Amino acid sequence: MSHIHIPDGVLPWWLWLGGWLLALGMLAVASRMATGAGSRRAVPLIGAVSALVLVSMASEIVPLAYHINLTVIAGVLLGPWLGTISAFIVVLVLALLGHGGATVVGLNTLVIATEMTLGWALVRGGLRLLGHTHVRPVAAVSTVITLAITTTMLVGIVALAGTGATARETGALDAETLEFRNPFGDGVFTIGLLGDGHDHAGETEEEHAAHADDARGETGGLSVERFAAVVYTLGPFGWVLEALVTAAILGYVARVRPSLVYGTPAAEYRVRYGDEHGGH
Amino acid sequence: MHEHAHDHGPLAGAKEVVRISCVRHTYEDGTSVHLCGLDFLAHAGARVAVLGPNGSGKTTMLFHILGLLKSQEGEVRVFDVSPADEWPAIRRRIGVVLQNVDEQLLAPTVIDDVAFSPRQYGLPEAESLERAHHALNLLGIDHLADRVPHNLSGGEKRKVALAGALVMDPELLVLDEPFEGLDPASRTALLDLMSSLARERGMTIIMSTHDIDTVPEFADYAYVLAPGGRIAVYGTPEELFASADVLAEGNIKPPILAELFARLRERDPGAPAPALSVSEAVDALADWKSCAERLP
Amino acid sequence: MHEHAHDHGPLAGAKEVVRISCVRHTYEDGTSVHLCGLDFLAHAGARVAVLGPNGSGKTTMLFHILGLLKSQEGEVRVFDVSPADEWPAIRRRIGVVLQNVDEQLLAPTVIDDVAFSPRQYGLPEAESLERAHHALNLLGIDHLADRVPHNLSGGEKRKVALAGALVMDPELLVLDEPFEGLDPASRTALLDLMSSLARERGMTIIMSTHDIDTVPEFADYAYVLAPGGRIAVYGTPEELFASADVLAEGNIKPPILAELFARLRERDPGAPAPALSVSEAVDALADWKSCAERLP
Amino acid sequence: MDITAVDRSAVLGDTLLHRAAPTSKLVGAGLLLGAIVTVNDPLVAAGLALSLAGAAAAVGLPLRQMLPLALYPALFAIVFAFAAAPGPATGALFVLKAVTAALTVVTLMFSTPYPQVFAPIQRITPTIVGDALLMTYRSLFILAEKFSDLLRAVRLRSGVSARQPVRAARATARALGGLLLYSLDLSQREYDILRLRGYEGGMRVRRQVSTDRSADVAALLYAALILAVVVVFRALPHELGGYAWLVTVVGAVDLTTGLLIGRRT
Ligand SMILES: Nc1ncnc2c1ncn2[C@@H]1O[C@H](COP(=O)(O)OP(=O)(O)OP(=O)(O)O)[C@@H](O)[C@H]1O
Ligand SMILES: Nc1ncnc2c1ncn2[C@@H]1O[C@H](COP(=O)(O)OP(=O)(O)OP(=O)(O)O)[C@@H](O)[C@H]1O
Ligand SMILES: [Mg+2]
Ligand SMILES: [Mg+2]
Repeated sequence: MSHIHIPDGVLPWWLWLGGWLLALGMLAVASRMATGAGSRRAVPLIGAVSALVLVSMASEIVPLAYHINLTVIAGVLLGPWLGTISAFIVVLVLALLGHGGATVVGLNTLVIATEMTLGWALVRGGLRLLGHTHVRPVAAVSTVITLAITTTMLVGIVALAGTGATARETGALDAETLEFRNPFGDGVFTIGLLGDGHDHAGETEEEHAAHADDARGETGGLSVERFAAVVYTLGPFGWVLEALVTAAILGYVARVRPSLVYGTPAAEYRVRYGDEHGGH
Repeated sequence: MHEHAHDHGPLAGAKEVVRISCVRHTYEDGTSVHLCGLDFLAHAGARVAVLGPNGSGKTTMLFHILGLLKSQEGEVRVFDVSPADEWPAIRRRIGVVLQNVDEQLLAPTVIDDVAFSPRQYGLPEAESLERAHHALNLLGIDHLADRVPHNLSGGEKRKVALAGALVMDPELLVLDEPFEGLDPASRTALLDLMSSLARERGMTIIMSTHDIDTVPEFADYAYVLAPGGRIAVYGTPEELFASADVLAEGNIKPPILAELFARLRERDPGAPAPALSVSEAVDALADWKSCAERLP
Repeated sequence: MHEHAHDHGPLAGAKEVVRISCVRHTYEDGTSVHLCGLDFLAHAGARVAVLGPNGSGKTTMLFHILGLLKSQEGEVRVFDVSPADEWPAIRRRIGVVLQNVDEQLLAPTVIDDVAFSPRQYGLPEAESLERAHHALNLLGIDHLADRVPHNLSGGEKRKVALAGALVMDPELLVLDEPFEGLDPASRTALLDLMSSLARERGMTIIMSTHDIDTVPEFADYAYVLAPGGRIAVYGTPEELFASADVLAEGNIKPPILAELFARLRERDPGAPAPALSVSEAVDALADWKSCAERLP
Repeated sequence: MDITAVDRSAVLGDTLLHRAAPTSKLVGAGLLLGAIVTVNDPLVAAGLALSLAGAAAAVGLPLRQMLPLALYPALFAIVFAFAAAPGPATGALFVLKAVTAALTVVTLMFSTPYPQVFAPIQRITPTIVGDALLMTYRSLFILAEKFSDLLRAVRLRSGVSARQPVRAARATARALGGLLLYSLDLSQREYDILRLRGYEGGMRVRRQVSTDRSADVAALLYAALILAVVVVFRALPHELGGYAWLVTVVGAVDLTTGLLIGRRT
């Protein structure tokens, strides 16, 4: 999940406030575009998709200690404008349920909205390029690229914050993966990344990093480079899992309800609210 | 324009509230419903029953009246406008109970649910609540006011949905199988309620149902859909249940009393004409017998 | 142990399949259902109807039989085990149709849905499909095989759910208001199907219903719940519908024919005894009349 | 995320907080969030968290159901603290802030029906956003319900056998695919029904008034008091820093009394 679980009151105020302002600006534009497009039929669509994203974020896949996001799927089904609205709602409801800080709603919205929009653009573009028969591979590749890019964005935010690091749970760096039963955490990190030869069994890489910090005293922070290294090494595991899920679900939807994936307006004559006057 | 006329009975000359002419709807998966044949008409103050086998298109037809589906062919007029295009103009005048009531209950408590419409229409809170309580009272479910709708039994849910439909005192009431899941006593109560609403407030009521035995008591007239959506038969209950072949078209079994009298007449041509309510039937049978006693 | 005995009729000595003794369930919101009074019993091969007003606890009782609710007091035995505790041991022997069938359909197409159980039980794919098609055929809905279940009409969904319940050839069939939403022709067909299942395969069928008119034809015996869950009355349909006060306890209106004959008798004590099917009624009335003709 | 439990408590509960006007509760929650943003001493933050839990218990809210929701963010905060905090004290502060903030919103949601919380949000957001927020919440219920239906149906119609995990996984996948489409259609229908029943964007809810003036006063006073304590400690770090443990002790006393009172009622 591209959702920063930074507690309230930790980031510098200008950063989260700036996040709020940017997010509200985007929201205003998105609402105008969505309403302008004349389809308030969008509302139930946003509702259903946001709910799915919320539920998937709250349910852990048991043996893997990972949860899927469905953000790319949401992006494909919703498009950029509705996606932005959905991102805001997902983050807001999570915050209302105590899951994620209230002050960082703005920043979180920016990240998730970007993820949905990117996912939408890549999948649509890929399908246009490769044709409709390649939904699954296109979805998988787009997911990996999207997550890689939003991860980079997060590293950027961390750098801006200047506090050193933040726990960004994209892919395998998700906090739930970082729980003390990460199947592949120790090995990769102890040897590959930090390689200081200590026995760190039972610790996660973050704990590990923290110990390193402590050694350097309270003023030091995890460097942006190391944070990035951690994220880019562990991330791909999560990205691949997410890609598999996304491919499977989009493949299914494309088969039974193609209009949702390919974007041809549904050939049904259900009334679109908001189009009542001067509609078709 | 249509082959049947409503020029008899107390409704002669009444205003048309609903008209459906040869509407076709094709669902996304390709299933097509073609509501053609006769025109469907509902007049102000009339109680109209819609009959027909499963999957014939009753719900589809009611959805057109509610503007939830837009016709691809043909015309739908409700209060002289097209409901799909101009729903906001007429929705305050229409109350609805859908077939699957689970989908219809929205609010966290029963009283909030029933008060939902008046609140949305901006009535003052006190009036909204009063209306809601009155509606609950009409249906005899005051005691459910503070329950969570989701936790109610099947029949209780349907009564709550009915209260929500009646709360704004609509001119047109659209009911999709309202008797489903109601116990017999509640059925009778609902039938009485509908009769009095139609009589006293001139409410127009359109109801789809499979409960044939309620039709004679409920309906001023009825339409029968054949599979595929064709509006095959129109008539008053008496006309409808008098002829077996008409009913066969709609795959309908006549009410028990109609059948009983038909079979009696097969045996004895002197048997009385079909009665449609138990008290009529008792009178008719007693007459029949006593006339036999008196004959010799 | 219980006040009534099943020692008459063809079921004398049959094995007990279900027994419910004084079960109490309190829902999370505090609503309490106390299924006490008589014991509820269902014997192998019997068709048992459960009647009672809305909210009396019929669904709650069936949920106990299905092990979906656990009794806080009293005892439930199904095939001699406690269903809440040992459901896996007996689930293959039980088929179910819930009141709200939407809750029950879970696969993307109708045929997948009906084939769900056999596939889960590990039957070979070919056999699973064959069973599924056979079940669809029993219900007369072969043509729906490739549709998406949640796009079907209300009655169609119920038939699919019924097919899914029959596909594993269960020994016990539990049906919560199976006639709701079925058209009359389908009702008759389902009644016939249930009779033949009970007769030919010895299937035990427990059905809750509000459709009183189907009870005489369907049930070997019936239980009537009073509000609050009390199991108030037990009897064969004939016993049940013979006495008006018994029915009043369960807030039940007798079937039309029973009412007709009762009213006839009020007028004329010489009128025939209540008949419960149309053909019996025709015979009885014809007799009654002709005897009158012959008298003088 | 047991959303039905939240809803049940919000609608059916009858605690002092339930009786306060939603506006008071929203303002109170805002004040508390302000305190959480301001606090910079872990001992004060600990006192705040303990006291809040005590208050929830005292009025009789179902603390046992609330704690999992409130503690969930602690998981993430711990990770964040390990990664970013310069030292253990700051780390503890981060975790305490997360838990206290979560406890605040969860207390709000457990004592206030969601339409009451959403109505003010709908008033300040664009129509389509407010609409979609409402539909999302409704859809959450639909999904939760549909999901438990699904589990029940699977149990009734076979049960997933542990001996055949592949078969079980395939069936689950099929079911989930169906669930997606089903929820899309159902949301559409739900929205139709909202419109049929008079919804025009913007939930109009009963202006829930306070049924107990003292409840409003208590909630607001409590939140204001906490904010004041936090601000004082923040403003005078050198003078008061040494006494921060007192706040923790007071919080602990609050919690103990709260639990005792809660048990009594
Ligand atoms: N959403 C949908 N998508 C596809 N087909 C549909 C949909 N809804 C209904 N249908 C089909 O349209 C036809 C008419 O359905 P409708 O629900 O109008 O029937 P009905 O007369 O109300 O039946 P019932 O008595 O069972 O409620 C049926 O064949 C049904 O399968
Ligand atoms: N999940 C639930 N939570 C709380 N109360 C419930 C729940 N389900 C049912 N009840 C209540 O329990 C009582 C019995 O309900 P039940 O569904 O068993 O009735 P029923 O006889 O099946 O009624 P109907 O004929 O309307 O289907 C009712 O008062 C109902 O409101
Ligand atoms: Mg229908
Ligand atoms: Mg029931």
